Amino acid sequence: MRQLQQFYREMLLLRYFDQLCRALKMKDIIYSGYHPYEGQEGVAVGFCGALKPEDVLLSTHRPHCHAVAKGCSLESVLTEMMGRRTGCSGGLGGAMQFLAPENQFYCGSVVGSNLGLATGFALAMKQKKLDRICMCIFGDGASNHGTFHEGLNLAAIWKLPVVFVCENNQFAEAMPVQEFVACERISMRARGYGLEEITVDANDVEEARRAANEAIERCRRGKGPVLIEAVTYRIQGHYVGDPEGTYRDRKEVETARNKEPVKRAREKLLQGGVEAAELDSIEQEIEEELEALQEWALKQEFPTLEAAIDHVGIPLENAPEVRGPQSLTL
Amino acid sequence: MRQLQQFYREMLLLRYFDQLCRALKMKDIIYSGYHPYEGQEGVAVGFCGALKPEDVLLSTHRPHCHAVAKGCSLESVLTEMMGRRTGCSGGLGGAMQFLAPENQFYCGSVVGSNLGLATGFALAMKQKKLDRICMCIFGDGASNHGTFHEGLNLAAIWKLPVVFVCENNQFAEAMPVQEFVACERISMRARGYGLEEITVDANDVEEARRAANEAIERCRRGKGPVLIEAVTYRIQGHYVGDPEGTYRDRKEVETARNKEPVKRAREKLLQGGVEAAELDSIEQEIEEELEALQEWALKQEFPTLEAAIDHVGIPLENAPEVRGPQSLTL
Amino acid sequence: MAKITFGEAIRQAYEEEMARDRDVFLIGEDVGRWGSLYRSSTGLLEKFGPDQIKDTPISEAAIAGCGVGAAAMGMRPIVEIMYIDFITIAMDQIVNHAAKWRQLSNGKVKLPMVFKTQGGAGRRNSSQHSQCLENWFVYVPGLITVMPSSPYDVKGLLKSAVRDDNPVVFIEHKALYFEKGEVPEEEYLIPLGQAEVKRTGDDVTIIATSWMVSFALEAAERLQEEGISCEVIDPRTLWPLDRKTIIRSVKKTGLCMVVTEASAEGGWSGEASSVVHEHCFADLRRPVKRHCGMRTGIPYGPILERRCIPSVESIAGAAGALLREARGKG
Amino acid sequence: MAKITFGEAIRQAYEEEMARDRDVFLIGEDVGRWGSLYRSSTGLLEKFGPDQIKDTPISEAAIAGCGVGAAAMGMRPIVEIMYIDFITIAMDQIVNHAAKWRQLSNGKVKLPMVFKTQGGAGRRNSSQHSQCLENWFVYVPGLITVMPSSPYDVKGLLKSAVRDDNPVVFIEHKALYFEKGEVPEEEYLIPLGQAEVKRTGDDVTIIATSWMVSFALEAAERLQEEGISCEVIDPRTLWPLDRKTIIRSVKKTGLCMVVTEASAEGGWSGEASSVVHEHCFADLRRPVKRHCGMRTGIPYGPILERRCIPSVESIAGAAGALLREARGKG
Ligand SMILES: Cc1ncc(C[n+]2csc(CCOP(=O)(O)OP(=O)(O)O)c2C)c(N)n1
Ligand SMILES: Cc1ncc(C[n+]2csc(CCOP(=O)(O)OP(=O)(O)O)c2C)c(N)n1
Ligand SMILES: [Mg+2]
Ligand SMILES: [Mg+2]
Repeated sequence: MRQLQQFYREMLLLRYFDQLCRALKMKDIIYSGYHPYEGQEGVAVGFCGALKPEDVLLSTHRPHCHAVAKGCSLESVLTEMMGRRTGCSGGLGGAMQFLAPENQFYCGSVVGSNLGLATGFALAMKQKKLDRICMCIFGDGASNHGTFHEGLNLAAIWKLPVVFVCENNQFAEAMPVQEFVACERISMRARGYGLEEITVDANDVEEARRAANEAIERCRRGKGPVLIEAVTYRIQGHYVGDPEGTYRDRKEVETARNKEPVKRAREKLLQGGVEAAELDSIEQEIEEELEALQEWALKQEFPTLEAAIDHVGIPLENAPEVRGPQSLTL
Repeated sequence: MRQLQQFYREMLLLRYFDQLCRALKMKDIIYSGYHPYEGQEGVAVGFCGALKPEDVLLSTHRPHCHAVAKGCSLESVLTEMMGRRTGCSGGLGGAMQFLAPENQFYCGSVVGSNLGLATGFALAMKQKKLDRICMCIFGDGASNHGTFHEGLNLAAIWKLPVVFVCENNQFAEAMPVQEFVACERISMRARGYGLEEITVDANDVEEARRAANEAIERCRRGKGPVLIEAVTYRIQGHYVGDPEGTYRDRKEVETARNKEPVKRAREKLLQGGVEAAELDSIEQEIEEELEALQEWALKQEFPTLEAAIDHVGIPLENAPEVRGPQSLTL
Repeated sequence: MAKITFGEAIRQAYEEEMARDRDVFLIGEDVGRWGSLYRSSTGLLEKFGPDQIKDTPISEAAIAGCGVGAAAMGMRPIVEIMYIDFITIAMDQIVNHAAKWRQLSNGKVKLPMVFKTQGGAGRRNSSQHSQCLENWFVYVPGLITVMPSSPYDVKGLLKSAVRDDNPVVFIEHKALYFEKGEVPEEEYLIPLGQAEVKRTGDDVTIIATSWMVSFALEAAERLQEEGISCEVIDPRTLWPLDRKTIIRSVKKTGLCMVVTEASAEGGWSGEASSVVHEHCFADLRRPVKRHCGMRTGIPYGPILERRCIPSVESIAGAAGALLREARGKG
Repeated sequence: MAKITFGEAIRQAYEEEMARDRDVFLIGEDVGRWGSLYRSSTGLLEKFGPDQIKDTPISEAAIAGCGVGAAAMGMRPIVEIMYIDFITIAMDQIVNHAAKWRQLSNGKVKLPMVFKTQGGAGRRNSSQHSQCLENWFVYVPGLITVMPSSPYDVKGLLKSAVRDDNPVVFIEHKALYFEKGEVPEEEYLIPLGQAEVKRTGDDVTIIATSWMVSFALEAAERLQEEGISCEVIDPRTLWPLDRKTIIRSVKKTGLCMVVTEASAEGGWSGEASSVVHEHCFADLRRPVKRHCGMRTGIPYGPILERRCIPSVESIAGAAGALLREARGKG
């Protein structure tokens, strides 16, 4: 129960954090496409939360909860999404792509690319004989991308320490997984890479964590990659305000709400004898934490253009002209 | 026996045709990279030969025997490889990439691309309700390419009439299949697309043809794509004169010679009571045919540059300047 | 005339072309149910059904390949790549196949197809969703490249692109979809390869593309107040380029500035500038100026992204400076 | 000084850098067993073992991604893409990740890596194996683009590229691998971003790249006999461009011609031409001439491919004509 309660707290934090972000998006304080995470917290906490600080996590265009679960501070993630200097990428990356090497966290907004990138991180770990592993998390939609195939094959033939987690939230934008993925379960693709078929109900956070630990352990022992299909459900639209009615029934969403991981964990805790009041106080703590966070975040400054483009100026000692905005000057 | 004898004749023709091409390559009359086909004739005759004239075949960088088995004339294929006007692509394509739409034959020298292209041919067939199918043939090496995954998934979800044939000749250049493909048999990848696992010994041309017919039949009935792994062996180097010693033992090749499809067919025919003299006369006929072919081919003319680049000049009625070699003029 | 949005103009073009010719079909991610990201195909799935409006998995390489195959079979696919940033995944199909097949088949295969995508900044989406990559396609023999800048233009050009027998890369701008402009009720076409003089003037020729056209027009308005008269030309088709219209203008004004959102180095502005120098050298009072985006990834957020690319102010400033230099020196 | 081939110079660069720094590794198709297609890594697998020399499956996207990931972990990968035509498959990894991560991480992630490939005609391989795509990379902020033209240059530049902390696209030419040139025994580096005046002269500046440098030098030899003195400049690094060396030369000669194998339209020749016009307008007696390959796919065979690209004769002819025009008019 103690562990579950901890998971519950972590999931609830992500739930509220996501809500806060959605509100900020509605107010146009988060500027770009923003992809809500409600209902998928079992994956972030179960899988991303299972990594050690030195392990690497490669995430997606829906990264904010993965990032927090990996250990990035709420401050650094939120202000990144708000484009502020205190963001983990100095506010230059935004809500879909930022890199936080200090937390071994990387994400990007091109679906599927991270499966190839992951092999490189893992290759370096293996060759340098580091006791670290790489987790690569991607969606059901990404599992139709060529890089899924190439990345898994490469990791498998080289026995690289990668845990590939397919976060199957049932949709890729408006595309229902069962219409666009040609096999019944995504894990059925494992056989093509000499791997076991593993599907877990990631709305059960304990089961998710068990599966994560097992996979991570396997990788650490040098047994090569693992592919896990983590089944969950995307309760919100693909983005805030997407034309949801075109692709799913509200009823389906209501059903899903009954199975979502936060609710399930709460019920289990209550059944296990934890007091409702105790859980409520967790809730309150989180609400307060996030309120303070928001207040602080709104005060943070934006990056300067000079700083932003400095990192593209290839610093070549002998280059006569290293940066060349042709006629636009600072 | 009658059918096998016909297969034998067809395979023998390809064997000698390939030999002729190799000789021409050595004499620098075929100019580009040339990829020999010896030992794989069971695939060309068994699979490509099973198609109807109106069916489409998409082949690879090792296309010449596929093309002939599909119905392209020896003349058009040979002179294409020799860069002559009478070649199926007017001599502009060469030994690795040429298009013969009149024979519904297409090939190209980028490994793996044809798995995507095939879905388009098949989609058109399906939407236009044509009673035609598409066969897409590719190597064991190509099965590690992202397009393998994307092409198969697309064909499967749309139930497109494509027979995907993986011609597993054990090598991709110097890469032995077992080191670079993460599963034991390439057909094990079928499950990831909701398909059956089918592996055939394509050095048994009769078995190959049986499997081809079954797959083609399935596609014609609208049951969607089929993936078949056709196992064979590449007896020559990847190209004429490759550093073979770096990646395989000569002994391995000698063993393979005992199992190659032409030899096997001949033995079976003899066992079945066909006279050796009859088979020898087939051989002689083919030799004579190819001698005449070569003599004719060497007399054919080269294309002009004007004709070659004409097809790139985008013919836009209103474009003030449709072709623009900046200062190089004809 | 009715004022409609850029997105609606696209939708009308689709609708008209799809009704006229049932071989025209749209294929891409969420072009159906969702009606495309920026609603440019809303309602078309209901109207034309899934044969003409095809939602696909996230498989850019296969989708593009599928388009090429279908076009070779005589259909007229419009392949939508959601963001030009993802066209990076389909370059093999576009460059090695679509652009090459007409020549590789000695003119026998036509590829009547459109690769439709959108690029540029303006939606605060950071560097992986804001690129200007148009010059890649100008650079590839065998492709036509179009960049419309208004509702009127996008409709007329898209219809022409669909009817053209060559592969056309059609690049919209994400900042334009909700811009309104006059579009006649009656059907019309705009020929590919024709520039338009969007505003006549005597002092400076400004060549601007895509989003930058409206900026340039507004800058011209402002300069008019200072007594400077600008001629603004939108090439509309980047290749084949309507050199005549450009040359005629520069011969008149004697001064030229090229404005692109893309950075100058390696970009199309260099092509335009070279063409002007080559043909108007004696008429030019000052060298052609390239006024372009900075050489940087687009940083996140509304402020920095705008500061990296030309603005009305910067264009007016640069054009004014050019004229003053010329007067000072000339 | 010893005369060695271009391929051997590459091999030496690999050998020295890999011995110096065990984090340097080469990854690509058949770079190990085969020692690369043109033998530029022969013997290195034996010497450095499979950690530093990694043979891969045919998975260009994953290989490039693997390089990016490994570089982010502090290794120094050299990713070999066998033909530049296949770099089309790895563009997402190069453009959306390698070029972007330094900025996207606010400068925290460095990517010390080289994408090494080869392009151009000269081996009669037709249009899918003969392209010049260098300007794509010049066009992408965040990348360095290098094109060496001699054994001396390739060795010195490759060593610098390996040591640079930015992603470098390093493009060799297939026609050069067996060309010989003097290379000192002692170690040396050639800084990126430095052009070289390959021949001094007073009448015309010829800027030539890659294979075209030797053509231009020979053309200059011939023109010398007619009393015309050419200065030949090889930029070596296309971006960042050593403008100083070019400008100094054109200010002296007053005439400039840019020679590339790539066709002019959309190509790097436009960039070079623009830079010269922008900086030397007053000194130029005639506009910069672009003498470039035709806008066409490269047709098959030895005759036509040579006729599509500049030759010694055509360069000499064009440079001579430029001078005569200037004399006639100037
Ligand atoms: C290569 C690529 N294609 C398309 C997109 C547009 N896009 C963004 S998110 C998304 C859906 C991704 O679905 P999935 O992988 O299941 O992840 P989820 O959004 O469900 O988390 C798409 C198509 C993209 N970002 N990258
Ligand atoms: C995309 C791509 N990568 C690399 C190559 C270089 N190449 C040509 S043939 C070949 C091996 C192909 O192996 P396989 O698919 O098994 O076909 P096989 O040669 O055995 O017929 C390679 C790597 C290529 N042509 N295209
Ligand atoms: Mg999903
Ligand atoms: Mg093979």
